[in-house]
Amino acid sequence: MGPNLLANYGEAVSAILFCIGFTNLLLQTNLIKKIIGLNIMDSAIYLFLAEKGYIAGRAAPIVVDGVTSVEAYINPIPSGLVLTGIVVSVSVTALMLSLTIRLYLRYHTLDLDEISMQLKREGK
Amino acid sequence: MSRKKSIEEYQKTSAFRFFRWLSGEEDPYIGNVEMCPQEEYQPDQEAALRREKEHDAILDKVYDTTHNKSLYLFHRLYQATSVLFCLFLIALLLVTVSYLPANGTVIRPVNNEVAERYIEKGLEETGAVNIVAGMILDYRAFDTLGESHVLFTATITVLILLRLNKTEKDEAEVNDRRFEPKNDAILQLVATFLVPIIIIFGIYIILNGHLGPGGGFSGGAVIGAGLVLYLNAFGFKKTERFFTEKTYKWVCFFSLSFYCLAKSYSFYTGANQLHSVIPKGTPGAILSSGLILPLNIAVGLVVACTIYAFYAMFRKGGF
Amino acid sequence: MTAFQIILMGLLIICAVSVSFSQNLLNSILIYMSFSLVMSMLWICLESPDLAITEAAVGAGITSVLFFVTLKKIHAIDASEPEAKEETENE
Amino acid sequence: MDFICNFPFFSILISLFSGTICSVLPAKAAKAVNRLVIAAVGLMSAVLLLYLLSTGESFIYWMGHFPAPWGNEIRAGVLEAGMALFFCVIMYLSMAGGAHKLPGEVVESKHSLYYILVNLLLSSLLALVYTNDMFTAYVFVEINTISACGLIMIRQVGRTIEAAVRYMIMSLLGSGLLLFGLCIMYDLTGHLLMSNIKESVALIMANGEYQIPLIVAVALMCIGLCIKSALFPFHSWLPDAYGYSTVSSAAILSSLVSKGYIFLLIKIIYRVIGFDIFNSTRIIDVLFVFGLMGMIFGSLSAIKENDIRRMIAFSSVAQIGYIYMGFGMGTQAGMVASIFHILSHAATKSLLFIAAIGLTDVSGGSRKFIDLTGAAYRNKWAGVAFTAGSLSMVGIPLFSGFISKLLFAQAAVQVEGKMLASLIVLGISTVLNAVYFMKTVIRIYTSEQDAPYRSITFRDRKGYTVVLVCSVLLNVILGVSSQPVVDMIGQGLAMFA
Repeated sequence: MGPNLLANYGEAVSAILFCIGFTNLLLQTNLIKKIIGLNIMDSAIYLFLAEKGYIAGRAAPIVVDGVTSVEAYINPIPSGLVLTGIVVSVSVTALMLSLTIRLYLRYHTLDLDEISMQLKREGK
Repeated sequence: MSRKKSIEEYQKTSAFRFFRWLSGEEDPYIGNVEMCPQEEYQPDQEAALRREKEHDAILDKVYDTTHNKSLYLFHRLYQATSVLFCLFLIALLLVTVSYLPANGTVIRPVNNEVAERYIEKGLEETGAVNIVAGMILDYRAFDTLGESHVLFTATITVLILLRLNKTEKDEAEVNDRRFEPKNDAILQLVATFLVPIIIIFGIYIILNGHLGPGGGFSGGAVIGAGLVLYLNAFGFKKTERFFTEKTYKWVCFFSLSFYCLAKSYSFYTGANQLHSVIPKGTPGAILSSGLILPLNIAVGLVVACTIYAFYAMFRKGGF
Repeated sequence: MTAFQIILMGLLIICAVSVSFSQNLLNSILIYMSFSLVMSMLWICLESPDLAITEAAVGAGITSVLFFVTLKKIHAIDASEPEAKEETENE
Repeated sequence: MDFICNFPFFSILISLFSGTICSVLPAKAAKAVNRLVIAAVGLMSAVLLLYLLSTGESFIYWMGHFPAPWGNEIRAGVLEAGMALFFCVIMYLSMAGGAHKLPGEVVESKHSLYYILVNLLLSSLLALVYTNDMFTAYVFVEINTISACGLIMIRQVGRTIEAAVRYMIMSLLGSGLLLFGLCIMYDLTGHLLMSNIKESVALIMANGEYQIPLIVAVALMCIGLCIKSALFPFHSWLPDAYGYSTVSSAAILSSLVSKGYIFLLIKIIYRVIGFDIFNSTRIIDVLFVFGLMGMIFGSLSAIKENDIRRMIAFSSVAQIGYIYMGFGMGTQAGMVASIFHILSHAATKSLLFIAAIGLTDVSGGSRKFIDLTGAAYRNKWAGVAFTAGSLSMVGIPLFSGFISKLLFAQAAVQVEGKMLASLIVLGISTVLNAVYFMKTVIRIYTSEQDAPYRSITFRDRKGYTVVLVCSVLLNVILGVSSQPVVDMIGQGLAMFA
């Protein structure tokens, strides 16, 4: 174990959340829960990034009264990356949900194992 | 009796009516508001039974340990390895985190010359008061261009999956509204007040993107949410007057083309060391920071339309 | 402020775990919605108002609405006759 | 700066923009735009390649007004330009080869959407090839994933939708890991541009501080990209996705999409971490072992398969195993062999998919082997092309597959510890390849008098035949005059450093 586990509690939480999401995505049989797991996983990564940008005692990166010294603001880069990432995860969620509707229309179940059994039974 | 009013008089006061309504004796809206009775959701018994039977049969096959031992073993093995893998991942990530540079402090690799320049020169070089907006739409604009195309690609795939043709669409619409009231008076009243406020708030977020928190994407999402509320309150008939597939197509096309062309111009001039003719304006004014405001508007339009399109597509496979 | 952040992070973990173990799909979606709200509060604490606005509008708003519609669609499919909707495979 | 230096930027932008344009065009026009864009991008890449070969050095192109650590940039070298050219050629051939099947497979009203997705896929591949920024790479990886998913499920039968769901789940796991690795990398170095990260990584390795998180970050990125490119234990989505989607989709997916991720991995190895640092980690051993397992198990699954397209799909798993085995050797020669195999596999797999559709067409649309008996007599060109592709896959001289196997063997001989294992598995895998491909070839050339589909005659399609001939020629060219290509790869890898 390294020295900074307690100082990095935010990152530790995001690591745990990431793994919870990952486990959900792997293990849940229900497709909708898989998608929620995916969203949790993405949020965890964004939390990790946002923690990286945070510096205690500094303000949000919006210039106030023309002060442009480095000491006044937190790091803006992670915020920008997370903004991009959120859009990506919304798009992916919408796509997955529409796939879910289609799949349910066809097989009347949300369980992927069950669907593969149905496919095997149909033979083709 | 110490009461000043008689019982008949008391019964006319609003306090009496309120308490009666509170105790559930009378609905104060009866006679005042037209309501559609809600139909109970009744699943088709026969179909449900049949499905259940099939389901059971399949489940038997899947989880039948006596006849299908290998499959059962495979499932167990899969689950066990997944759990182990996830525990391993947690441990690995926690160890990693414990070796990372300490959080919240100033001396970290992250706080290097890159962030420094964004903060110190950002206002001067991009003209945006919101440094994040300046960063994503000017310094690192290629990412953002890609991001808006991710959204576009996702819309195309949703269109492929859920778009229906005309007759199917009508049928889907009938099915869609079968289990809910057509004109819910409360919802409509609330929507009349809320929708303009939400949409104005969204427009504010978009236009203010370079001056404060917000920007094209969040503002567009707020407007989209307002449109979805409007659609839910008043139905597709009303929204189709101003928003059809054609509107969506052209709005998306023009916004994305504008985005692409504007950014191409700025990339081209940047790479070839040409002088860009776009003025930066006075920082802090609404018309400032070069391309950021128009780009925010374009992104906002795309996002608002896309969110509405997603919702309409999910509801009835078209709009 | 640190204590508040830690409480919020604890809430996040509780939400994430209870999503995984909740039996009812609707409940999971609602818990996910609250997860997003907590997340947006956390981002206010981390001085990223841009993210907070976006997460509140998107995570708690749009994504949840899409989840709800999906759930509703699935119940609607259940209610209608399966034969009427049976697709034909063109193989 | 010469005007030609704008070409990488132009090719990315044109293909992105054409996606937007196609959304308002009717299907016919969209098809024309699509072909035109692929041809134009291919032409530009060819000119760029010649230019780069003449100047002999790579260049950096700013995306915006700001220099290296602040702005975003793309980078072009010989290897990038060559890959872009090759991707365009394969994509054009795949689109042309599957065009006649498209009306039967996709609903009329969704044709223009198909072309939009192909354009966006092309742009994302080009961006992955040219980019010099990790986060841009992540964004375009997502475009690549989503449009590939669209290409899988545009033919809406139950199988493809199920395959698309599986594909998405695996891909999203991969992207999550990739993004997490990227974030740790950003935390350790404070940069997102590849060149700057590399400098910081060298510093970190020299200082000894933060070494553990660095290795973990690299491992996470590698696993993410391996999952996305269907390395052996993560290949469960692959057979259905390749086996049931439209012909063009299958050809594009197998020969381009997974190769895009692999090329990104090569870029990460060379441009982000540094080849020597990467080779000093244990990661290459893991890649090596999984590559070997993929070669064996992919071929075994292909032998068991009774459906020609699924058989070709499983063969892809084996071939991707070859590529990762080359990475795992940890030498320059192994890397060159892997990159050559990327080219040869892409050329061969698209040819096989397109030829297989010609064979199944004359067998009543059935894909079972028993129905394919004698199909090569009914459709001569497809039979010849399929045979050529099979010979190339098995590794017969004159074809490209032979050269890549030769390169792998040469590379293996130079590596002490891994020589025996790789040579043995290479031999076994070649035999297994021969078993299932020769079985198919013999089957399609068996003339059976009472075959059920004997009466079906092949309607001559000029375009289809031309595509087949071009693909075979491409294969033979790669196989006969391989030395210039190998030299070019070596030169490109030297430019990476």
